[in-house]
Amino acid sequence: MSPARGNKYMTASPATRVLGVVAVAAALLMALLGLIVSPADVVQGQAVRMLYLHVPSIWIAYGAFVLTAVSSALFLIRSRRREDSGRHHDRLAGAAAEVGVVFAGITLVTGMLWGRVTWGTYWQWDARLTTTVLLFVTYLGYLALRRLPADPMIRGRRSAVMALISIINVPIVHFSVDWWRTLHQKASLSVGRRPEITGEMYWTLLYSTLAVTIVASWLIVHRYRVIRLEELRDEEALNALIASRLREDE
Amino acid sequence: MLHEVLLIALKDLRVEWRSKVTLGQVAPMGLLVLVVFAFAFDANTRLLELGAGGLFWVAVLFGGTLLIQRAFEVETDDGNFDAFRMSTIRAPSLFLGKSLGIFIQVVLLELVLGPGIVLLYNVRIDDWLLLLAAALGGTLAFSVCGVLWGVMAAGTRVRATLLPLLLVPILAPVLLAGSRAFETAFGVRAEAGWTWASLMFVIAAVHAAVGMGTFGFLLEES
Amino acid sequence: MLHEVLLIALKDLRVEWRSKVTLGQVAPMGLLVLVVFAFAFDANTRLLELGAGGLFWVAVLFGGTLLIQRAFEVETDDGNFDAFRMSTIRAPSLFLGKSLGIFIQVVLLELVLGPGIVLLYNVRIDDWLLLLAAALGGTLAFSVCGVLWGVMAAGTRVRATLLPLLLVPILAPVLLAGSRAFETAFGVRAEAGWTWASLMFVIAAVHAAVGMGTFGFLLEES
Amino acid sequence: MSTVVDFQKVVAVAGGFPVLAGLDIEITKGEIVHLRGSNGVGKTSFLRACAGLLQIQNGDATVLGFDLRDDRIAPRRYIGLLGHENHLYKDLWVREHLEFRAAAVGADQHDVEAALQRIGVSERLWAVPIERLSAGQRRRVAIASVLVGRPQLWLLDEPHAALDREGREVLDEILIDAASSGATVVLASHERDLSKSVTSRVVTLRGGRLWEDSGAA
Amino acid sequence: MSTVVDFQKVVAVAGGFPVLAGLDIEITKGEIVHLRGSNGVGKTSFLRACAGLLQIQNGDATVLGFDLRDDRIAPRRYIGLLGHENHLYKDLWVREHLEFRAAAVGADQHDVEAALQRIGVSERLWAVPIERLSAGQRRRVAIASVLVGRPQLWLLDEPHAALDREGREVLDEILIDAASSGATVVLASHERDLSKSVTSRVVTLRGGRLWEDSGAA
Ligand code: HEM
Ligand SMILES: Nc1ncnc2c1ncn2[C@@H]1O[C@H](COP(=O)(O)OP(=O)(O)OP(=O)(O)O)[C@@H](O)[C@H]1O
Ligand SMILES: Nc1ncnc2c1ncn2[C@@H]1O[C@H](COP(=O)(O)OP(=O)(O)OP(=O)(O)O)[C@@H](O)[C@H]1O
Ligand SMILES: [Mg+2]
Ligand SMILES: [Mg+2]
Repeated sequence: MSPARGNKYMTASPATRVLGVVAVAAALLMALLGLIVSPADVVQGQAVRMLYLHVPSIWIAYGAFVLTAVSSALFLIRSRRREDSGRHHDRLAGAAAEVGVVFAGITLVTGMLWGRVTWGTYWQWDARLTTTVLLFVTYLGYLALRRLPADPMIRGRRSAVMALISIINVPIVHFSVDWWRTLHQKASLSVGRRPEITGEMYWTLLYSTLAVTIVASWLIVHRYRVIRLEELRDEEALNALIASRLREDE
Repeated sequence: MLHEVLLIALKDLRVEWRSKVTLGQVAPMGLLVLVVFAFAFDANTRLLELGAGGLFWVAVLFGGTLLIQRAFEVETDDGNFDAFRMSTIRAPSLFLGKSLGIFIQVVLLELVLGPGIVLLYNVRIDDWLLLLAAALGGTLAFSVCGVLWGVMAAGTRVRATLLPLLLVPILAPVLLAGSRAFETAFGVRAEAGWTWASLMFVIAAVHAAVGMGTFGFLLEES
Repeated sequence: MLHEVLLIALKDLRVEWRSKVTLGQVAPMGLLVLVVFAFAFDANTRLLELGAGGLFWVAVLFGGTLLIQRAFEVETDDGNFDAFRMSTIRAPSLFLGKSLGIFIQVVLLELVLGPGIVLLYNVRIDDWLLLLAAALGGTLAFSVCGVLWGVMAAGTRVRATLLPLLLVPILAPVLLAGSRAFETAFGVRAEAGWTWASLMFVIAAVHAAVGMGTFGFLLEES
Repeated sequence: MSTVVDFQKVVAVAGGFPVLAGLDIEITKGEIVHLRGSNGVGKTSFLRACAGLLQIQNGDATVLGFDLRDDRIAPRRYIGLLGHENHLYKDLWVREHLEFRAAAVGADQHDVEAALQRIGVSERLWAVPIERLSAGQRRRVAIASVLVGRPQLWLLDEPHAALDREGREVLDEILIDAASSGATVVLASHERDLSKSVTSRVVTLRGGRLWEDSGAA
Repeated sequence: MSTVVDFQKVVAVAGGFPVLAGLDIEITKGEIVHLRGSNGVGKTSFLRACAGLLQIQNGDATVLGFDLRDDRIAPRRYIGLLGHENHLYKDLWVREHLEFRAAAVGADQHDVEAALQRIGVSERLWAVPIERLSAGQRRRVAIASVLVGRPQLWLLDEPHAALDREGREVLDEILIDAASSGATVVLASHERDLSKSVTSRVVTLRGGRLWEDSGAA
């Protein structure tokens, strides 16, 4: 099994290696900026540094889940045709969802630690927090559904339907602060509005988002690759099994 | 179409009638949940009154999940799902028929649980119309979502436990909306209960559309 | 005897391991139940703190019911119960073995739910010893009652409808006692938590005795 | 003579195992094909693939003129499948069950009684829950459920299992009748002597592939 | 020659129906009895009554020296039962399942492999979940589960169903071996030609009662 089989969707290439290097460098720089360069907050003190992981992570998770939904939609469309059944989109959906779940988890953990410092408790029954945990579990369920043994196309369609329904949770999480009265911060950055945080914090947050995006892309590319390799391995094993079945009639 | 829907629903109800699982097994289970809460907060009737709406929907969710599980157990037993797939009934009708069967059973469950909360939690009903609308919307949403996820989880041995995992996060908004609407109907919350009630109808409609569109290939196992 | 008990319990755990139901699906689902309760109560923190004990046990009941259902589904499937009856293992060992298997799975479930309520409902644990004792007693009582109930419900369809009615009065005291003991352990209730905890051990012991004595003919179907 | 089933180099996978490993087979209208082979060679898998219940991974498969790779749902309405399992709702009464199955395949309700009588389910049992029936009686109800749909293609997985001698004879008659009125029958069975009396062709599988074929009658 | 099964005017009721309606039968040690009769005559019911799984309403029944009306549990440890169903844990692997069954009847773990090999479950399948097996392979595992317990009384309900020809031959050998080493075998089957080669006696039931008996060998 050689990765260099020249398959259209194999992803090992110089470009991804560069991406990996860039991701590491960006993460290091992000740590530097977030922990040392940016100032402590007037109200929150050092705890504010959690922001640089907490917020970009969930944004990336949103992005990943949207990617999952879009890929799923494409898969549903493409899988109607026999040739080029769109497996590529299914793999991408799976890889993106896995990475999204990881980053949503990071937001939850950092948020809980942060809450412990600023609110004095790990958890509050706040709409934002509750909806976030529901988002997290929904995608855990999505991943569980993907793991059920089934024909790849059937499984792909099934999980695609779930991905399309689940995406509704993203806007719910995002707008929960507006729809319900919450303890949690309202949106501080949004298009067409003056940012409420300033200076180094603002730029550090923007930069962190970029860095996390790079890391997440690298992860998605590699999860995709691993999924593809697993498929190739399974195909190989299947071919060996077919061959051995043919040998049954000696 | 309507004929096919009724055929499926009637078959499910007949199986239920012959085995009497809903009324005999699930309803007592739901009542147990209510009783336990009554115990847990015995000192504070006010709290119970406040929480009654939520408790009702938690009990419905709990019992309803068992019902959906059973509705699909009947199909996976003895390879019945294959016969289902081989029938000439169109997938949307199957979906609606199963949903209708579940809907009726959940309504029966609610007819037991409703008086339950009235008696145990001492609630007063201010707005009957809202109450009925919310119950209808919530039950519709529950049935439709339940069947959609039920078929996704069916066909695997682990279905019994994967189902709740998939179902609960999807149903959380229904639960929330149902609770809020009931609380308004009980007069313990001033908020717009009708908005919440309509939300449930929207959820039901969306899932019904998705279910009718996709049930055909969701039914396939391999 | 011990050898037989372990044999049965290990078999059940192995079936679970192959299908990875407890940790993979029931536990997350239990957590969701906790979240959903909070939703239903509209995040009334004080209420949640007061009710945490009760909510924990309701979540255990919910998840544990699924586990018991599955443990007996595995046996009724493909006529396995007959092979069970034909084996040389004595009925009390069967009973204890099944209970042990359920017990271990419920403990796993509680290991997820426990941190869950501590983090989510913001409870403080005043009395660890009482907490552990109550958890142990409640889990024992639940497993033993659950298996006793499960085997009766598994036997025939006719009896299945009657037995949950019996289970309600049996499990309600366990839930009540568990909630009270936990509340004392959480420092939100001054009452004698140890009395409640010991009550659960008594319930467990009584049901274990009844189960060991009667399992032999409860296993018989006709 | 039109082709009803046409499989070419069909590979089908279940649970990561190639249950069909390059099967070639062609069945024409009106045949009664006896499918044979040791346990686990892929008879059940072949029947399920014909019914569109098992996805085809590779190769070409056409059933009743439908290409299974494009649409494996459409041909189902013309197919009657009897598996190793009976596909019965155990809680329902015999008659209720059959009425439901008849309605579900768009058959006439009047055929229900005729089918039950034909296959020899005595009237005494019509209002008995299926759960209470003996193995052979259940099998008969299952066969009646297929019969009532008047399928064009019968896929039967060991239909004789559990049937008594009289039941076997009746079933054979039913199959011969069906074939002579233009239906096609494929039945998997381990019974040897079956071949001579009823079936027009014997096909033996081995290792997920065709091994021996007595050829069309 | 000692009597293994002795039924006298046995009546047994299931679901309000007299599945055994005054059955008289006596089976002695070392016999291989072929139980016959149309569907629903009570073969399964008789086997289940022998195993103590079906309560006896009336009449006298003794199995392996135990009076079933006093104790229907005690004889079970000497009995191996194979029903229409296979009694398999579908989630377990073949080997795991058999190891459990062996332990549950107090058999030696070393016999497990021997039993699987004897009945012809190929080693490739030992670590495959039972759910994935074909019908005949499952039946073999079920037979191995009985075999491993070395019962004194074998009660087999259509043991040949789903088995291929080689499997049937192996099973027949196993039964002959068992009988010659002092065990008793009762098998229900609809197959005609079975009688001559293996079985020492043919008993035909009808309407829950004895109808014909070829007599002890
Ligand atoms: C487990 C607990 C928490 C969770 C699950 C959580 C979740 C989230 C989510 C989902 C967002 C993204 C909002 C969006 O859609 O743009 C967010 C943003 C944010 N969170 Fe948290 N959070 C938690 C705790 C906290 C705490 C304790 C603080 C600080 C007191 C905090 C401060 C912020 C801030 C400042 C933002 C950026 C808001 C914006 O600019 O949009 N979070 N959080
Ligand atoms: N995961 C797996 N690993 C190994 N073998 C598998 C797996 N899944 C399926 N199989 C094999 O696939 C085959 C399925 O065959 P199928 O059920 O079609 O046989 P069959 O011809 O109907 O046999 P029978 O006569 O016993 O009914 C079996 O040999 C089974 O062991
Ligand atoms: N409630 C009932 N009403 C009518 N008949 C019943 C009822 N319960 C059981 N029976 C009948 O009891 C009989 C049980 O027979 P049993 O299962 O022993 O038959 P069998 O000889 O094993 O048949 P087979 O060859 O089909 O396996 C069947 O005829 C069944 O219809
Ligand atoms: Mg087969
Ligand atoms: Mg029988």
